[in-house]
Amino acid sequence: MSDVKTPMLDELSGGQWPSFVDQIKQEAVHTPRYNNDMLKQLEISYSDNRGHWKHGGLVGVTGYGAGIIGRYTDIPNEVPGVAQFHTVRVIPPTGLYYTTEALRFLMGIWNKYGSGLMNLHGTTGDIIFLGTRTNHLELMWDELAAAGWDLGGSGSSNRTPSACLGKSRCDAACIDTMDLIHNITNHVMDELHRPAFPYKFKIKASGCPNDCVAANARSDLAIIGIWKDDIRINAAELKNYFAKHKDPKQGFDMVNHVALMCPSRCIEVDVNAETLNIRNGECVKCMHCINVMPKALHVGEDTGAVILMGAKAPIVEGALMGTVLVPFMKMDKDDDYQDFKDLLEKTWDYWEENGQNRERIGETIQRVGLAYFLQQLELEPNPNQINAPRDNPYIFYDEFFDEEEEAAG
Amino acid sequence: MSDVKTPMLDELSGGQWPSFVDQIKQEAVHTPRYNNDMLKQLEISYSDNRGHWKHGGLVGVTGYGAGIIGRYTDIPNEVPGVAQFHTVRVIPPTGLYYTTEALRFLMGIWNKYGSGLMNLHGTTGDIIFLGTRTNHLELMWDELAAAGWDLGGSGSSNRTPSACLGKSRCDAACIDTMDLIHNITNHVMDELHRPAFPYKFKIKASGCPNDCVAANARSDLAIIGIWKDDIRINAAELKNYFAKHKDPKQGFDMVNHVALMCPSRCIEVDVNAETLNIRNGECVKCMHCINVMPKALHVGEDTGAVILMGAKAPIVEGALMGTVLVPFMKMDKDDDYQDFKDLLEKTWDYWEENGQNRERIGETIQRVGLAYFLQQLELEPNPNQINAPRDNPYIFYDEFFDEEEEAAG
Amino acid sequence: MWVNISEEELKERAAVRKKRPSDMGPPHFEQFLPPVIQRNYGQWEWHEFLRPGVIEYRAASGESCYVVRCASPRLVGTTWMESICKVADEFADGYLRFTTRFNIEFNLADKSKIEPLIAKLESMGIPVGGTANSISNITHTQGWVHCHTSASDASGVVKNVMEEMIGEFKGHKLPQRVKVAFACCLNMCGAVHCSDIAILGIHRRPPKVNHSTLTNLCEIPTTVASCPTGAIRPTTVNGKPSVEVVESKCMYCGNCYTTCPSMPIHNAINDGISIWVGGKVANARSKPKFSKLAIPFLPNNPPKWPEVTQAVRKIVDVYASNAKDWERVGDWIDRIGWPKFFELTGFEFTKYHIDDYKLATRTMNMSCHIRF
Amino acid sequence: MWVNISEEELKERAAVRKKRPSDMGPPHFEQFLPPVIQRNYGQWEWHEFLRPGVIEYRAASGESCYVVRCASPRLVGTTWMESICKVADEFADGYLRFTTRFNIEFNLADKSKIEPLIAKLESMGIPVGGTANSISNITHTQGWVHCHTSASDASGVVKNVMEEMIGEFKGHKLPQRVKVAFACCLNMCGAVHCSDIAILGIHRRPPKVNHSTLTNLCEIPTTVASCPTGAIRPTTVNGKPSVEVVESKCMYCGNCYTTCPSMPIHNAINDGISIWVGGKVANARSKPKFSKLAIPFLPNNPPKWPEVTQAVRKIVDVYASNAKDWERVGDWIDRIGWPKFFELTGFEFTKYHIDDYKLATRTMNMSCHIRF
Amino acid sequence: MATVEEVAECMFKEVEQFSGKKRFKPGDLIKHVQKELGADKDQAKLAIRALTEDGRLVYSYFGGTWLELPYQEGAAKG
Ligand code: SRM
Ligand code: SRM
Ligand code: SRM
Ligand code: SRM
Ligand code: SF4
Ligand code: SF4
Ligand code: SF4
Ligand code: SF4
Ligand code: SF4
Ligand code: SF4
Ligand code: SF4
Ligand code: SF4
Repeated sequence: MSDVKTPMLDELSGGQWPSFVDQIKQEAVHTPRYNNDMLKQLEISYSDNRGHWKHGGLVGVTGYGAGIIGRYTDIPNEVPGVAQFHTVRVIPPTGLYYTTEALRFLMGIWNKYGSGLMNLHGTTGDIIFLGTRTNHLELMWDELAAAGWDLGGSGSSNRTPSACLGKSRCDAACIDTMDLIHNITNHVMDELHRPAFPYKFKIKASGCPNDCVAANARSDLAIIGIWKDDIRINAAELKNYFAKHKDPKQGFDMVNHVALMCPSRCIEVDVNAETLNIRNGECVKCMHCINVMPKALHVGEDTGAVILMGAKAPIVEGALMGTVLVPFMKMDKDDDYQDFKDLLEKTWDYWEENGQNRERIGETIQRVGLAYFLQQLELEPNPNQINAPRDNPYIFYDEFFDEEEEAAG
Repeated sequence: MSDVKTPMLDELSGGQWPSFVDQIKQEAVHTPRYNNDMLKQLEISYSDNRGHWKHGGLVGVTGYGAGIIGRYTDIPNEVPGVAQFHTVRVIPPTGLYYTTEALRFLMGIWNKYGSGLMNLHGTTGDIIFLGTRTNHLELMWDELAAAGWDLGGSGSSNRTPSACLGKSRCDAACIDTMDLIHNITNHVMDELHRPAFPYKFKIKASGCPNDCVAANARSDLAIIGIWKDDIRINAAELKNYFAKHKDPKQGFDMVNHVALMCPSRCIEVDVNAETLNIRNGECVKCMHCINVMPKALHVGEDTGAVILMGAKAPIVEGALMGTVLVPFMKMDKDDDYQDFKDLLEKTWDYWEENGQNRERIGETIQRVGLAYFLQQLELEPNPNQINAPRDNPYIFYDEFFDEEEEAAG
Repeated sequence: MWVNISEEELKERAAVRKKRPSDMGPPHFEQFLPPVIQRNYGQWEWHEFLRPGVIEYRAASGESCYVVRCASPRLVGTTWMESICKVADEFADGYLRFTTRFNIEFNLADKSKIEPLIAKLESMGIPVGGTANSISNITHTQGWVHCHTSASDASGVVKNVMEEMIGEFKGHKLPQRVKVAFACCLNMCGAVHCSDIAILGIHRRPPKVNHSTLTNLCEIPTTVASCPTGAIRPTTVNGKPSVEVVESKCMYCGNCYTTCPSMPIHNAINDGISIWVGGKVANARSKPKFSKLAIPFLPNNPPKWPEVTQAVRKIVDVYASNAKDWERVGDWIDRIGWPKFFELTGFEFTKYHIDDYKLATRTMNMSCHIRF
Repeated sequence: MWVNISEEELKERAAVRKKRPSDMGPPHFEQFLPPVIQRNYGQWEWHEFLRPGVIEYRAASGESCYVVRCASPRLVGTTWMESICKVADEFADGYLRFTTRFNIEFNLADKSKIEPLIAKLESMGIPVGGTANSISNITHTQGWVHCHTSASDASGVVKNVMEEMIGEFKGHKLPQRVKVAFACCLNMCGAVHCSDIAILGIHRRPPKVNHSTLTNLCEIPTTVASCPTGAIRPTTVNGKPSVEVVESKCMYCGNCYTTCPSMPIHNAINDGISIWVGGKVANARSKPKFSKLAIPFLPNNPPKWPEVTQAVRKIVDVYASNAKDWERVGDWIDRIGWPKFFELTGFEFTKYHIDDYKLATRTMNMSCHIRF
Repeated sequence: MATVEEVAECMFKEVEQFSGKKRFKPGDLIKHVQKELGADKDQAKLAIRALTEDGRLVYSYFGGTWLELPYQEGAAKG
C-alpha cells in the first residue's frame, strides 16, 4: 500500500459498499506517480474542507475541440504529481456492453498514459479516464484512435449520445435505442468533436416512458419510445394475476396497485368477473400498469417515439424537463432514421443562427416561445405539446382583417 | 312603448330568459329623457359593432374620491340624452338581503335622479345605478346620505367588501361572514371613500372553501372559513346514505362519488361494513365529501379562516388567485376581529410604502417574493403557504458564517 | 337640470351640505333578514334540493327555510323591480335577496307558498332554477351598455346564451354546476379568469391615434404613462406633438383610451369573442383553476351571436355526455386530457393556444404523457 | 514525459499523426453482446425479479437471460477492474455490462451460475442488489476528486450514504425504487434536479477576488463576460484594473472560477450540503418531477458527513413506513402534502423553502387546501 | 467564391486582431466569414478544421468553447 498518510480518508476504506479510497490506494501502488499526490491532495481537501483544483481550458488533441477537460492543482508545490491532471472522455459502445478483452485494452492504455483511475461511467455516459498530463494526450490518442476508440464530447459540442439497453434485453422497448443511438452518434461526429454550437447539446434515447437513461430530464433532445395502439393483454397471464390478487399472502392488489394508480383513471377492474378493461384513448402511456404486470400487459405494436426538447440542469434560467415537440415519430431503421435527422438538422440550423451564447436549446425555446419555435421548425401545433392551453389573454393575433381592404371590398 | 326604432335589439326582446332590452324599453316609457337615447345608441352599437362610450374621470361628489364612474357618449349630437351617463355605486346591505321597503326607497331616488336602470348587482357587489348627469350627483347623494345609504368604492380605493350569505342560511359556514364584512366595511370607510392606495384593493369573505363569493379568485384579501379539527359525522344520516348507495335507482355511489373523488384520498369506505373513515390529518378541507352528503358530514367545530392575498384579473402581470398568508386565523367577534384588522393594517402600511403605481398587492408579492413579504408582515413561514418548496437552487442565504469571526474564534 | 327641484330647495340643500353625513357604511343587514332567518341564524344543519330552484334549509330548531330562486337580467329597470317587490310582498312578507350571481331569492317560512310563488313567477316570464347542477345566471359586465373599452356587448351575449341554456338553468341535468362568465375586455370585470365556461370580448388591434384631436383632449405624458406595458411613446406628427403605439407591445387593454379619448380601441371588424374553459373558484376536490383558451376568436355577430351560442352549446353537450358525476368542466378535461377535449368538441387547436407569457414554461408538456 | 516511449517512436508517431483516423465513433455494440442476447435481441417477452439483484428475462424463443447486478464505486482503478474482468471471464464468458447508474451486470445464459457468481462477488466485498424497489447506486459527480467548483466531495458522501443504505441496496424493502443523486455544485452534473432524494453541494458566498494575481492570470473582459447573471464588473483596486462581484446578483455557480483562477469560490466554513426530495424522471403514473428543497443547509463534515447520512436515513425511513406500494417519494409527498412531510421528518420549514425565482408564482398555494 | 484557405485566413485575422480583448466562439467566426466573404457554413467549418489541425488556432473551453491563439494559460501558471 501507498505510504501517504491519509487518516481521514482511511475512515472511508473498507466497509460494505466498495470504497473509492481503496481504489485510489490500489492505484497508488500500481501507478504511484500520479496517485500518491492524488491521495495527498484529497486528504488535504478533507482536512481544509475545500477542493484544490483549477480549471484549464486549453488542453486537447489536435483537430478536436472536445474530449479533454483540463485540470491543475492549486497547490503544485505540495502535490507535483497532479500538477496537471486532465481527464479524457472516450465514447463507450452504445448500451455499455463490453467484453473483458475490450476493457482490458482500454485499461492497458490508461495504465500506460494516465493515472489508472477512471469513472465507469461519467453521468453523460462517457468512459472517463481520470488524470493525465498535457504532453501525454496526443500519444494516448494515437493508440486509442488506431484501435478504433474515439473521444467523446465536451464544451459547446454535441455531447456523447446515450441509450438505455432497449431491445437488447428489455421487454418494454418500443424502439431499438441502441441501434438508433449508435447510428446518430456516427451521424454527429463533426458536431461532437468540433464544437460550434451556442452551448452543449445532449441526445439520449430511452426505449419507453420509464426512461431508464433519464432522457426526459437530462438531454436537450430526448427520443422516448411509445406506442399508439392498444396495450396488449395476455389473457392467460392476467388470470394468474387475478389469482395472485385473491391470495392475501401475495400482497398483490389489482385494484389498489393497478386501477387506482392509473394516472388517467382509464382502467376498470372487476375482481369478481376477473376482467380488466383499458380505455386506451384516455391512456397516457405512462407504463405503470405494464410495469406492475409485465407478464400480462405489453406495450402496443404500432410503435415510434415521442421527441422532447430542452431538458437541462438549472443554470441559468432554472432546470427544464424536455418538452414534447413531436408526439409521435416513426423511428425507421430502413430509412436510416431520416425523419429524425431532418428534425435534428432544422433544430441546429435554427439554434446556431438564433441561440445566444451559453443558451441551451431549452432556454431558446423559452425565450422565443414554443409556438414560434414550432413554426420555425415547420412542426404542427398539437395539444399533446402542452399541459393545458394558455390561461392569460395576451394573445398575439397575427391574423386579422385589414380594415382598408374590408372597407373597399 | 318607446317609439325609437331598434330592429336589431328587438330580436332580443321577449324569450324565455328575462330580456334586458325589455327592461330598457320599459324605462324608456318610464324615464324617456335618458332611455330613448340609450336605446338609440345601443342600436347603433349593434349595427356598427362597437361601443360608443368615453370614459370621464372627473366626476364625483364633494369629499369622496370614489363611488362614481363618469361616462360620455362619443356621438352626443345623435344621442344628447346620454351625453352624460355616469354610474353611481351604492354599498348594499352585506349579504344582499333587502326588504321591499328599502328597495323601493332606492328605486324612488333613482327614478328621480337617474335613468331608472340599474345593475343588481355589480360584480364587486355594489348596487349600480346606471346613468345620470353630473349636476344630479350631489343632489342625489344628499338624499341617499340622509337615509343612511353610502357610496361604494372605485378607483384606487378599498372597494366595497362582500360576503357570501354565510351563517344567515348556510349549513357549511365556518365563520359569520356577514357580521365580519359589515364590521370590516365600516372599519375601512376612509380607505373606501378616499382612495390613497397604489391601486384598488378588494376584500371578500366566504364562509367555507366552496367560496360562493369567489373570494379566492377575485379579492386582494380573501377570508375563507375553515376548520382545524375533524369532520363531524352524523351516524344515523350516514346509514341513510349507505342505504341510498345500495339502491341502484338512487344513482348515489359512496365509493365513486365520495371516496374516489377525495383529492387527498384520505377517505376509506367499506360499503359492506357500512363504515366511513376519514384520515383528517391528510384532509385538505376541500368540502367535497360534505357537499355530497350534507346531512351526514359537517365541518368541524374548531373554526376560523384561511387568509389569502393577491387575487386579481390578468392585467398586467397575469391573473392570480389568492395565495395563503395565514393558514388559520380565529375570527373573533368579541375581539372586534382585531387580529384581522392588525393584519390589514400591516398589509396596507407595507403596500402604501412599497407598492408601485397600478400594482395590485398580489403583484407586489410576486415582485418582492412571498418569503420576504411574509417577513415584512411579521408572519411565519408555513408549508401550507406553498404547493411545494422551491425546485431551483437559487437560494439567497442571508445567514452564513463570518469568516473573520470564525478565524478569530 | 332634469330634476324637479325648486331653486329654493337647491339653495337650502347647498347650505346644509357641509353637514351631510358621510362614511356611514351599509345599513345593518339584520333589519333585512326574514324572521325565519333571524331566528335560526347560524343554526342551520343541512340543506336539500326539493326541485331545481328550490332549496330547503333545516335549522337545529326544527324550522325550515325554503328558498325559491329565479332569474334576473341583472340590468333591471325600476318598473320591473317594482313588480318583483310586489311578488315579495305577496309571498315572502316583503323580503327578498340577491345572490352573488344576480339571481333573486325568496326565503319562505311556509312550505305551502312554494308552488304558488313559482306559478306566479312563471306567469311573469321569470324562470325558476339556477341551483345545484344547473347553469346559473352568467356573471357579467357592462358591454356596449355602459363601458368604453368593451369589445362586445355583455347583455346581448348573455341573453342569447341563457336563452339557449334555459333548460340547463331550469333543470339539474348536468354532472356538476357549470359556472359561466362573460367579460367585455381583458380587464375581466366578470369572473372570466376562473369559470367553467368563459366568454371574453377581445380587441385584436391596438388603439388608433387621432393625431388631430389628441393634443386638445389629452396630455402627452399622462397618455404615455397610462399604458401598463409601455407601448405608447411620444412622437411628432405633422410638426405637432402626439403619441404612437408600438404594436408588438400592445395587449389591447384599452387603458390608454380610459385616459385619452383620442385613442379609441374599438375596431368593428377585428373585435370579437374568445372562449375559455375549465376554470373554477371552489376548492371542492381540485384547487381553484384558471380558465384556459378554447377558441381564440369568434366574430361579433349581433344581435344573435350564433357562433358564440353554438360554441357554448357544444361545450356543454360534450361535457354533459362525457363527465362523471360531480366532475367540474376543468376536472373532467384534466382527466381526459386536452387532446381529447379538442377532439370531442371539434375545436381547432392552433398556435394561439400555446402559452407564451411569463409562466408559459409550466404549461408545456414536459413528459411523455401523450394521448392518441 | 512520464510515459516510456523512445525518442524514435515519438518522432515516428509525429510523422504519421497527420493520417491518424478521426471521427470513427464508437465501436459497434454488437460485438460486445453476449450470445444469448444476440440471439434474442428484440424478442424479450417479460422479466421477473428472482431475488434482489437478479432478474430473469424471457424471450419468445423460450430462452432466458439471467442478470446479476452488483455495486461499483464508479471511481475505479484498473487493478480492481481487472479483478472484475476475471469474474466476467469465469462466470459470464467474458461479457459484462454497466448500467446507467454505474452498476455492473453479468448476463448469464445458464441459471446455475447465478449462485456461484453471487458467492464470488460477495467474497470480493461487492454487494449484489440495486434492482426493483431498492436504493440503487447513486448518480454522482466528481467532487474534490476532480472538479474545481465542487462545494463538497462526491465520492465521500456517496460512500457514506451507501454504507448506511446497504440494506436498502441489497433488498427490495421499499414501497418503490428510490433514486438518489449527488452533485457537488449548482451545475448539477448528477441527476439532482429530478431525483427522489438529491444531495447537492452548495456554495453560499460569492467568489473571492485575488486582486494581486488577477491581471496576471485572467483577462478582465473575459472574466466579466463569464458570469451568467452579470454579477461581475470591472473596477480598479490600488490603481490596478481588477473586477468586483455584486453579491446580491451572485448565485454561486463558480463559472467565473472556471474562467479565472483568481476568483476561487470555495469557502471552507460556508460551503455545505442541501437536501432535495421528490423528483423523478420516469413517466410512470405522474409526470417527471423536479426535486424540491427539503433542507437548505447541512455542514460539510468529512470524512463521515453524519448530518447528511442521518437526513437521508430519516427521509428513507419516513417514506418506507408511510408510502403506499408503488408510490415514488414525490407522489407520496404530493398525496400527504408538504406540511405532513415536514411534520413527519421533523425538518424545519424556513423562508428558504419558499421559492422566489422566475416561476415562483406557480409554487404558491393559491387555494384553501390546507392541512392541519 | 472564397477558397477555404481565404476563409481560414479571414478567421485567423479576426482572432489575432482582438487577441486579449475579445474571445470568439466558433459560431462567431462562422458568422463573421459569412458576412465578410459570403462563405457558406460548410466552408467555414472546413476552415476551422484547417486552422485547428495546423495548430494556428486552439480550442479552449471555459463554460463554452472558444477559438484562440495558442498561449500558456493562467491555471497552469500556479
Ligand atoms: C464528468 C461529469 C460529471 C461526472 O462526474 O460524471 C461532468 C463534469 C463537469 N461538468 Fe457537467 N459533467 C457531467 C455531466 C453533466 C450532466 C448529466 C448528463 O449529461 O446527463 C449535467 C446535467 C444535464 C445538463 O446537461 O443540463 C451537467 C451539467 C453541467 C453544467 C450545467 C449546464 C446547464 O446548462 O445548466 C455545467 C456548467 C457549464 O457547462 O459550464 C457543467 C460543467 C461541467 C464541468 C466541465 C465543469 C467546468 O466548467 O469545468 C465539469 C468537469 C469536471 C471534471 O473535473 O472533469 N456540467 N453535466 C459528467 C460528464 C461525464 C461524461 O461525459 O460522461
Ligand atoms: C361595474 C363593474 C362591472 C359590472 O358590470 O359589474 C366594473 C366596471 C369597470 N371596471 Fe372592473 N368592474 C367591476 C368589477 C370588477 C371585477 C370583479 C370583482 O370585483 O369581483 C374585476 C376582477 C377582479 C379584480 O379586481 O381583479 C374587475 C377588474 C377590473 C380591471 C382590471 C384590474 C386588474 O388589476 O387586472 C380594470 C382596469 C382598471 O382598474 O383600470 C377595471 C375597470 C373597470 C372600469 C372602471 C373601466 C374603466 O377603466 O373605466 C369599468 C367601469 C364600467 C362602467 O361603465 O361603469 N376593472 N372589475 C364591476 C364593479 C361593480 C361593483 O362595484 O359592484
Ligand atoms: C346563493 C349563493 C351564495 C350567495 O351568497 O349568494 C350560493 C349558495 C350555495 N352554494 Fe354556492 N352559492 C353561490 C355562488 C357560488 C359561487 C360563486 C359564483 O357562482 O360565482 C361558487 C364558486 C364558483 C366556482 O367554483 O367557480 C359556488 C360554489 C359552490 C360549491 C362548490 C361547487 C363545486 O365545485 O363542487 C358548492 C357545493 C356543492 O356543489 O354542493 C356550493 C353550495 C352552495 C350551497 C348548497 C351551500 C349551502 O349549503 O347553502 C348553497 C345553495 C346552492 C345552490 O344554489 O345550488 N356552492 N357557489 C350563490 C348563488 C349564486 C347563484 O345565483 O347561482
Ligand atoms: C439497467 C437499467 C437500464 C440501463 O440501460 O442501464 C434499467 C433497467 C430496467 N428498468 Fe429502469 N433501468 C435503469 C435505470 C432507470 C432510470 C434512470 C436512473 O436510475 O437514473 C429510471 C428513471 C429514474 C427516475 O424515475 O427517477 C428508471 C425507471 C424505471 C421504471 C419506472 C419507475 C417508476 O417510477 O415507477 C421502471 C418500471 C418499474 O419499476 O417496473 C423501470 C424498469 C426497468 C426494468 C424492469 C425494465 C425491463 O423490463 O428490463 C429493467 C430492470 C429493472 C431493475 O433494475 O429493477 N425502470 N430506470 C438502469 C439500471 C440502473 C441501476 O443500475 O440502478
Ligand atoms: S427505458 Fe423502457 S425500454 Fe429502456 S430499459 Fe427502461 S424499461 Fe426498458
Ligand atoms: S399505461 Fe398508465 S395511463 Fe395507460 S392504462 Fe396503464 S396505468 Fe393507465
Ligand atoms: S361559501 Fe360556504 S358558507 Fe358561504 S354560502 Fe357557500 S357553502 Fe355556504
Ligand atoms: S373535505 Fe375533501 S379532502 Fe377532506 S375528506 Fe372530504 S373530500 Fe377529502
Ligand atoms: S370588462 Fe372591460 S369593457 Fe367590460 S366593464 Fe370591465 S373594463 Fe369595461
Ligand atoms: S391598449 Fe393597453 S397595451 Fe395597448 S397601447 Fe393602450 S394602454 Fe397600452
Ligand atoms: S456538479 Fe459542479 S463541481 Fe460537480 S462535477 Fe459538475 S461542475 Fe464540477
Ligand atoms: S459564482 Fe457564478 S454568479 Fe457568482 S460571480 Fe461567479 S459566475 Fe457570477
